[in-house]
Amino acid sequence: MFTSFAKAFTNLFKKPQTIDYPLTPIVKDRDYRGLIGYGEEACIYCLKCEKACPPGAILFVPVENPPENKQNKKGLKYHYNPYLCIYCSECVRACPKPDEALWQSNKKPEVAVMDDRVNEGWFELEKLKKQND
Amino acid sequence: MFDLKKYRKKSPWILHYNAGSCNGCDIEILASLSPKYDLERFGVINTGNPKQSDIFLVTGPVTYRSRERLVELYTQMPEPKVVIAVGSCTCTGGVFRDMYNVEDGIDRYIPVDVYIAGCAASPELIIDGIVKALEILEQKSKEMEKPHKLFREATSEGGIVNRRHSALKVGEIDEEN
Amino acid sequence: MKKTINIPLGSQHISLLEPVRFKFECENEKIISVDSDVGFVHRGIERACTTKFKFDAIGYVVARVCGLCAITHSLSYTAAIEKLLGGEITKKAKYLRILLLELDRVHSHMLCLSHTCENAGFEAMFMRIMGDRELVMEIQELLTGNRVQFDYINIGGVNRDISSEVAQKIVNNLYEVKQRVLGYMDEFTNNWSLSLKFKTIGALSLDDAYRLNAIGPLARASGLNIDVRNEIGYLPFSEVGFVMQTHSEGDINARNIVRLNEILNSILMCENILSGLPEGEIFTKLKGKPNGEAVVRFEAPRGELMYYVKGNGSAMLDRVRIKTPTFASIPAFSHIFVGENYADAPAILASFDPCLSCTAK
Amino acid sequence: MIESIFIIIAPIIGGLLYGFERVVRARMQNRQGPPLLQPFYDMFKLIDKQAFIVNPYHTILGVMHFITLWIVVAFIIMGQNLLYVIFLHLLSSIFLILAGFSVKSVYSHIGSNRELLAALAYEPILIMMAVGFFMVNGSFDIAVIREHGASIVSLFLLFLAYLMVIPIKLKKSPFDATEAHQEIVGGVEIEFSGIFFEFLYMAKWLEYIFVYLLLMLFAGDNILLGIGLFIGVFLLVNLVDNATARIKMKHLITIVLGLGLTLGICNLIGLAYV
Amino acid sequence: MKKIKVSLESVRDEIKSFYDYKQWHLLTLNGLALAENKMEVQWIFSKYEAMDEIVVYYTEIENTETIPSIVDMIPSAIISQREIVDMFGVKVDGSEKGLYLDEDSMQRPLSGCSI
Repeated sequence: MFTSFAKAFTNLFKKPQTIDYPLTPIVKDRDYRGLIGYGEEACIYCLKCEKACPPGAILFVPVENPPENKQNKKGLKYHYNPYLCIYCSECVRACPKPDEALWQSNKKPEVAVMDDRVNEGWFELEKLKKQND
Repeated sequence: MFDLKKYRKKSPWILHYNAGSCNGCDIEILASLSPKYDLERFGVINTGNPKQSDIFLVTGPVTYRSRERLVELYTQMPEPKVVIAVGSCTCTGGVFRDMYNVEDGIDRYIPVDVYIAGCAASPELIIDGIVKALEILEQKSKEMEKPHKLFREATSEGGIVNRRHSALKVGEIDEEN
Repeated sequence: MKKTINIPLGSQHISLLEPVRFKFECENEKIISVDSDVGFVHRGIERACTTKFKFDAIGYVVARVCGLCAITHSLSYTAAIEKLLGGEITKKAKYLRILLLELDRVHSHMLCLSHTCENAGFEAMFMRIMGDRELVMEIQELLTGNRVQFDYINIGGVNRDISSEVAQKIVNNLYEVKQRVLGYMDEFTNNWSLSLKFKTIGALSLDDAYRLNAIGPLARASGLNIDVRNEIGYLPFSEVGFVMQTHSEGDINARNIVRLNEILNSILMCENILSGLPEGEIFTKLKGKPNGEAVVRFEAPRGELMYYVKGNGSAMLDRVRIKTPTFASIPAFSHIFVGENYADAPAILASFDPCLSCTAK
Repeated sequence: MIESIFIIIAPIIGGLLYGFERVVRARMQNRQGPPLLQPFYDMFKLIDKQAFIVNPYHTILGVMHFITLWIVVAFIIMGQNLLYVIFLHLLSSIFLILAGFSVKSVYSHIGSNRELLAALAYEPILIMMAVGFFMVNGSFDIAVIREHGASIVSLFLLFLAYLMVIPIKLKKSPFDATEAHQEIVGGVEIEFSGIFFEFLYMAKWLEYIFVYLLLMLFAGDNILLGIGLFIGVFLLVNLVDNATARIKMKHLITIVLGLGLTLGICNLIGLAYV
Repeated sequence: MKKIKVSLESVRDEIKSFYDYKQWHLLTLNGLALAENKMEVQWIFSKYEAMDEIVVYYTEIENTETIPSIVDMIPSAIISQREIVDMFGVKVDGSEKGLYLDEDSMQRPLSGCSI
């Protein structure tokens, strides 16, 4: 009891442990598992990442004007939902060309608001995907 | 009288409910109250009482049993209030998407204002989300969720009823909608 | 007129991290019977493991059963699959697995201790332990890239190697944590108000621990020698200096002391691992599809975790049965509550370190 | 004139004190803590918030609790009879307890029960304190007590007993079982919301003023000693708050009644015969 | 892991003669769907302070049969039994539905059929 009594008293004159976060940003370690990066030019559209992703946060959905890429025979476009991703980096391990086509950056995900429609939008994409299968 | 609205963002009291998450985000909420991140510097108090809270922090993909309690807590909170979905599974169902006892994300049940990604959402992201929520809290009207208002809002152009049927944003960055 | 009052605790309550509902029937704050509902977090992971996911992704799914013992879940699952595939992983991978397992135990026990203090109304101690816990979280983030969900273990080894700077940082931080933990030890044994709150409260006798099949720190605080680390040969726990910690009182204080001793023991194990880390690969590729059945047990921070995995030679498994520590302890919990004061109920509950998301899966 | 100004700004001073205390407590816990004016931000926000009324008696009793407390503080500042002050303060507590019983919530009922038991524990000490002041100063009037010299030496044991009352009134560890956030989520305040919770929140500030004004009576006309007592006790209460857990109602009553009452009686006997 | 096959009628007697509460503890009850209407029930025990000594008693039943309860011998079995009732939709003596699913729920998530 008296040690914590004394500790409380000395803490009064110490600099608090608190970091001033929103004002001074936290520097993330190089190996921090953040957002998944995607290089459209290097992608070979093998869809291994889509199959490997446990929650299904990567979808290749056919669109009208697909990105120009010789490997892209079915006219697919890469979609990634950071609000569904569980950041396990299984897709990166599944990717045959990691670091060029798919990589894990150390950027933290941004905050979304209601208008971003993170959930409903993804439902529509999934529906689209199912229709095409 | 001077504008009381601006004080909303200086004193957000939070209510935390776990609607079936894996605990990861819950312990990170506790960690963000701890000395290193110290949410109290924004005036945050963890009240645990819905009647005195402004920000509703929800974790978890909403299991079958917890949904009633979730809506009950939401309705018990006085206006203006902000709902934050903490973590991937709260936003969209995450890894629990399509499991039989889980609804995919809490926005199936209550309107969510801020989505925090991450599995588990780190205290840093939770602070980001709360800072964002404070802006929204300041804009919100005190009378917002009175039934007639709600109805008018929902059926208006750009309201939640119309928006549900229109096109989407996430993942379609270069889409005109 | 009815003589008793029903006091509900949960499903949303400030002293609870998770939704669980207790209904205490109280006679003037003294609990005479307790009724619990633990199914709030049921998500259906066991079914999803056999219908939705392939066997190599399940390691990441079962980690989301529980955020606090995530590493034990994925470790148990991968160990079961490795048993079925019949491969042997390298010694370095085994050591790194123990390292993370023990780091997880340290942070989980610290969380439990701080939460117990908070529920006993000791906010300063809560802040103190949570502040020091950041030291452990930091090194976990450095080692695995994430603070809570590590996703470090995969089938055949571990995902990342450990660099010498990270190893040095771990040693430094753990040394610091050790000093702090010794400070808590003093506080938990000597603080007068904590002794009023913790000593002789929520006690479980040794015979009851046997009878109710209590596990984990709950049983060890009652003097029951059950620690799965002592009972499995899969990972070399005794090689790195594992010693079982027991206590005889069985009350909240005993559980706290057991946890503190386990933290110290875990830190010792981590230091031993880092000083004698073998050279070699961290990953061996295991081929084939799981076939047959396997039972694997590990010691999660809360006690014994069991996985029963049955494969049929295809990518989909037949059955994944997860028996989690809290699930097995619920009869013991209900037994302890009876006869206690409602004012102690939150602290007793926190001292069990319950993990309902484990329980309901 | 000065008195009436003091009476009007008493809640503001209390709020400042409360805000300062929150900063001090945060610093003692090694963190940065909220801004000094945080209680006022909270207050303005609560005014701005939608309020739910459970039943009219509940809200009115809550408001009455605040008003009576303000009158109590006014009486002390005006130098009225100490016995009036103590009984009026008891009345304000009773309002709060009745408010707690008037709703259905179980937590509120437990909170009221505990509040009642706590009142039972500290009220005898307050009354004995009044008797002690009467025996030293020859009057129950606070104005007379204030003009008299410092009575802390002759009332030292009562002063110690009063130190035990302070944490109960300010809801501080180890004697904060009446509020007990982790057990009963604030007890009696649980059903208040919006502007009505605001009254309870401000009553908490007035409680600070009440407690510390009574404390300063021990210093009599010696203002420096009074300020010293205030700072010392303020620090002591916060340090103890940060070094102890919340003890149970049973222990609270045994300690406060057993120890406090003994100290008080010893002091009174000493005053009567020595 | 030692697997011992028992019949549904004799399982109580077998466990009674085998279970010594100071030596063994019940890990869990486990169910395993074999076919649409058939399942395997396992009682898994492990020994205190022994290297990987696990004993599994198992029996195959139809989903319409009632599994006898062992709660009177091993009180902690109650929660596993309730889980089996929930997950497989079978009957166990003295255990009602409603641990995870609703009391009136028709779901049998692990019984092999679709929900």
